Amino acid sequence: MSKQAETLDVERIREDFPILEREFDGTQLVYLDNAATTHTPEPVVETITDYYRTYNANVHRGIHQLSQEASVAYEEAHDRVAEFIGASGGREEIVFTKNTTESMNLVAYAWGLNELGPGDEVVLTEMEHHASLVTWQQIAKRTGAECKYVPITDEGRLDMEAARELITDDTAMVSVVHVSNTLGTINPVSELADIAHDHDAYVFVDGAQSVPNRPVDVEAIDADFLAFSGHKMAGPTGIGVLYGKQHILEEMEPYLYGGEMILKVTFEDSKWNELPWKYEAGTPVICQGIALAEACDYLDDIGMERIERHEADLAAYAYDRLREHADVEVYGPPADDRGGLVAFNLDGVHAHDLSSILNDSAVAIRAGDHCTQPLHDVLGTAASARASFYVYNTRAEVDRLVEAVDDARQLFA
Amino acid sequence: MSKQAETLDVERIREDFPILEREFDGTQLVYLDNAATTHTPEPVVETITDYYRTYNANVHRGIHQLSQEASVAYEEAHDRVAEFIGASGGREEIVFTKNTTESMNLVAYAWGLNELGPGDEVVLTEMEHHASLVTWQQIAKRTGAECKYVPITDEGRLDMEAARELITDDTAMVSVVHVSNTLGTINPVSELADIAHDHDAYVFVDGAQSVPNRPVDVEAIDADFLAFSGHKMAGPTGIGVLYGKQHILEEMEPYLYGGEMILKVTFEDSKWNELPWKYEAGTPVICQGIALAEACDYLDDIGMERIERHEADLAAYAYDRLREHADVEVYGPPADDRGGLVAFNLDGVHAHDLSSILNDSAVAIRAGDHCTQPLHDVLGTAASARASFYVYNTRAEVDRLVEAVDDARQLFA
Amino acid sequence: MYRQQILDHYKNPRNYGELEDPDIEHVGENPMCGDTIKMFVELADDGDTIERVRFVGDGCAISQASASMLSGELHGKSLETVEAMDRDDVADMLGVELSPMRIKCAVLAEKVAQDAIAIHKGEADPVETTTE
Amino acid sequence: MYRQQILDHYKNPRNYGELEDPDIEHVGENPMCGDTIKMFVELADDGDTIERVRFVGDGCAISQASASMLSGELHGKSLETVEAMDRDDVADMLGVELSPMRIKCAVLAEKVAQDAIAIHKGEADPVETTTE
Ligand SMILES: Cc1ncc(COP(=O)(O)O)c(C=O)c1O
Ligand SMILES: Cc1ncc(COP(=O)(O)O)c(C=O)c1O
Repeated sequence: MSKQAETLDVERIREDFPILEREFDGTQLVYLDNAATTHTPEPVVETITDYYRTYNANVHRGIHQLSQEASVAYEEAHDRVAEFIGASGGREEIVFTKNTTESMNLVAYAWGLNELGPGDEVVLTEMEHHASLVTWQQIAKRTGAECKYVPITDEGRLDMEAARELITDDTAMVSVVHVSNTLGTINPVSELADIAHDHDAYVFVDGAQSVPNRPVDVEAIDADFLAFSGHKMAGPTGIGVLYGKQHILEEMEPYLYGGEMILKVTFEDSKWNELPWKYEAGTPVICQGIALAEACDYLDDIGMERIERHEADLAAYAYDRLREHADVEVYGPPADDRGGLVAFNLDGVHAHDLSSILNDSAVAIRAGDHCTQPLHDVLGTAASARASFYVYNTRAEVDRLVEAVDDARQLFA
Repeated sequence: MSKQAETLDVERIREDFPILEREFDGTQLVYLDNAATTHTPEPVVETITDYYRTYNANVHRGIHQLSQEASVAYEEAHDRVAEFIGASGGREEIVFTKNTTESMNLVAYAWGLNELGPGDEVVLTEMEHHASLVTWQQIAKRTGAECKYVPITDEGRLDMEAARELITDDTAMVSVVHVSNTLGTINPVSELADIAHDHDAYVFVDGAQSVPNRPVDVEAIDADFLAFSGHKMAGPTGIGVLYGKQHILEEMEPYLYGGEMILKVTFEDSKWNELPWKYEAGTPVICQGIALAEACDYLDDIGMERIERHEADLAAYAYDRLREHADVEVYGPPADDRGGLVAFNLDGVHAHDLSSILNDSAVAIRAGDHCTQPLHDVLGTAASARASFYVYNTRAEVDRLVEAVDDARQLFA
Repeated sequence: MYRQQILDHYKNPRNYGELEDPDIEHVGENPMCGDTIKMFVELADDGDTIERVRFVGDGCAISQASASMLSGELHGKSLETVEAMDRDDVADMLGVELSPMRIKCAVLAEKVAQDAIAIHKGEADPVETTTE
Repeated sequence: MYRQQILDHYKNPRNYGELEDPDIEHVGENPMCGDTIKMFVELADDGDTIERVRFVGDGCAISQASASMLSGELHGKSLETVEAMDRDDVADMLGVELSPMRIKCAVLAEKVAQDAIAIHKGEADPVETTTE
């Protein structure tokens, strides 16, 4: 069953990830926690060491050679990321932050806090990650705006009829997760963008779980904003991206204040720098930005369509295998229509216990609420176990997962 | 003249920094731009590669082995940094951010935006970096508060009499740079903290140029907040620190919203996590935090008192040598009382030209306003050249600087 | 981590149930996990010795087994003794090494008992739920 | 980067000074560097050919030498020709390879001239200062 030809040359890919060789008590690691963070391939690690060993320097305004080299690499990293997501405006549409969460907060503070007010509505979905849910909820509170949530269907999809009713001329922002990190649902973001735009609302796409594993084209979606994280796409920790349409980023107020983001400062007032630097105050995430560009190269070399197919295949396989026993509930849409993860519960075994037991077999999954507590309330469970896949995972590893779940079933029988 | 016994075993230290071996057109790099960013020693680079190659994982709530290892290392990194600056409260007083600038903005947003109002005053100094100057200026604007600036004396020191007059019962915050990144002045922060506290104001110490190169004890200073950056202290880019007294951090509202910083979330409202995680929303700067702890070890192994003496020695030497010619103006206090940097101008040569010419001799300095434009207005110049030192610099390198300045003098004669 | 004894306490919790008219009653939760424990305590006439303990709860095996074992341990103890218990006592009781990520599950019951006593003594705010 | 010719233009700027009654006048600055350039242009009777150029300014050798050289180049050119100039023309004029960090210094004068023409033609807001 696990012999089917893989879409990717996984054996070769795995050579780039020495961490996958780790053994616990003689058993090789099976890493299925990729929705939390992915591992970092050698070319990206080498980009990092190369930076520190040969051209580390502060950027933008140093005239000396090291600073020139670092500046050019850092600025070009923005162009590379722009290309990766189809942002034709180039670097001016790409702001480097520290993670998806900060990218959301940037817009919530720079735009939301200034523009929202009583009577305005922010439309979210029941499957939003805390990164957008908590952020908009709190900014709405402070401005008097209101949050509405598009409900999910029994299959774990967005109820698009409800969405059409919830999005009205009062809607100022529609913030939607592209691929749910709990349900695996792939949301019709471009359709939602159309609806939002019909009502002159902006649409913010949370791409944390889509940009890493499928081709994403911001202009095809017509997203006004898109956010994602480096550490979930073979890049380093400490870097996130905010894409914004150029004219919006130009109009918006800055967010963090300080050096690099200004053009002119007096004791009385300040003028802002050009895009995207206006939003990157202080010494930026230089090495992390350059390494993220290398991660884009790495993923493009494999091919985003192929990564998407590979993940879909593993998710479908895991979905089917886990459901061989009736005591396993898998959340979200059916096998043939989901992103590369499966969240599930084994009847009578708390997800935390399950994860501990799986860990005894060196199978690494996540257990908890996956930063979607309100969604878990809707699902009627406090926690779930989640296996999530990436370019280096195999069907044989899914088999290891299923065997370990069998062990747990027996232990708790 | 350059033969004096060094305080540090610089030859041995330099072996940890392969970047210093770089040559441009056959001439070895002289890196004197350390106030902008310092280089990263091999033990820190190896901590980074070790992280990605052996225990990369998301932190805090993963039950599997990798996540446990990463979580423990990341959480202990907070303790290590707390120890480094004498914060007896441990990790609960240490928030990891992406740079000094973000640390400032965190307090300006989480405290300032909520607490400041018309009639309140924020007292800054004329030598503040844009990181604090622009931030407080803009937050004051939004809240109706007012910024006041403690002037500098002709010698480039704070006018403490003026400070005593400016800090009143209307003062809510005193934000002061510990060591000026332009003048090299070492400010009496503990005295300022006393004055501020007499008026029930908080004091925010900008430690970006002090924590890297001298012993700093937040409790001896009695600072309410202290901020600094990893990339200026042998650590990686993408990490900053905010120290805050525990009771203040407990009372303050959170800043960035999202995962990890919450305890409980419903569609309607949220409760916050405990310190310091309440202020670290989303996947944090995991690898960078762990690497910063290693940088603390590296610096402590050398010894912070010795680093301080080494820098003072180089600064005094550079100050004296540059002033051998009357056409050089060096800003700030005299040779025997300054931090490890000298900002100067050569009469008739714009600092940018000077930096370009020095670069032709592989001497890397910074030229510009060093993110202190208003201070440069006070000094009556648009820009200055700045040489700044770190643990690996030598008097011989200062000689190379002085020779290159001589070349520029001749070229422009 | 899952010794037979722990699994047994999880599957067959001791002292499970409610008390009608307890001297002390308190609920605690671990919102991250969804673990909840509600404790009921009856004191002896000296007002200091624990005579009966019951609990109800929901959550992972570690949190529930820990509550079950603790409910037995508490019997006959003075309030002060309970207040002086710490993490190590819980680890000893469970007889396993707890990974850092599971400690909160393990100590929830102990924390609920201690907070309950503090509330009973008027040393803590009675409305607040214990959260770990 | 500092060819003899550049240093010569810096030390002895050509066409330095103001014009009393220029057809076009505009100032630009590079706030990061403190470079400023003010340009004065007189047109021929056709209203399109540049007849006289003067400038005053302050700043680094690259910005000031570039302004001096450009002031000579502009003479006799049509407004359209000037509008069509780009970075490469400036680099050619200076005869050096400009590092990425110094390009803004080098092109300031050209930018001021082009913005001046745009304002003269009513294509740009006359109050704004050129900043690079
Ligand atoms: C005194 C001072 N404060 C703040 C900063 C800002 O640090 P960062 O750019 O790392 O945010 C710097 C460095 O540029 C500095 O020298
Ligand atoms: C859908 C989704 N949105 C946002 C985030 C937040 O990303 P980060 O923690 O990198 O800020 C995550 C990851 O945890 C996610 O899965």
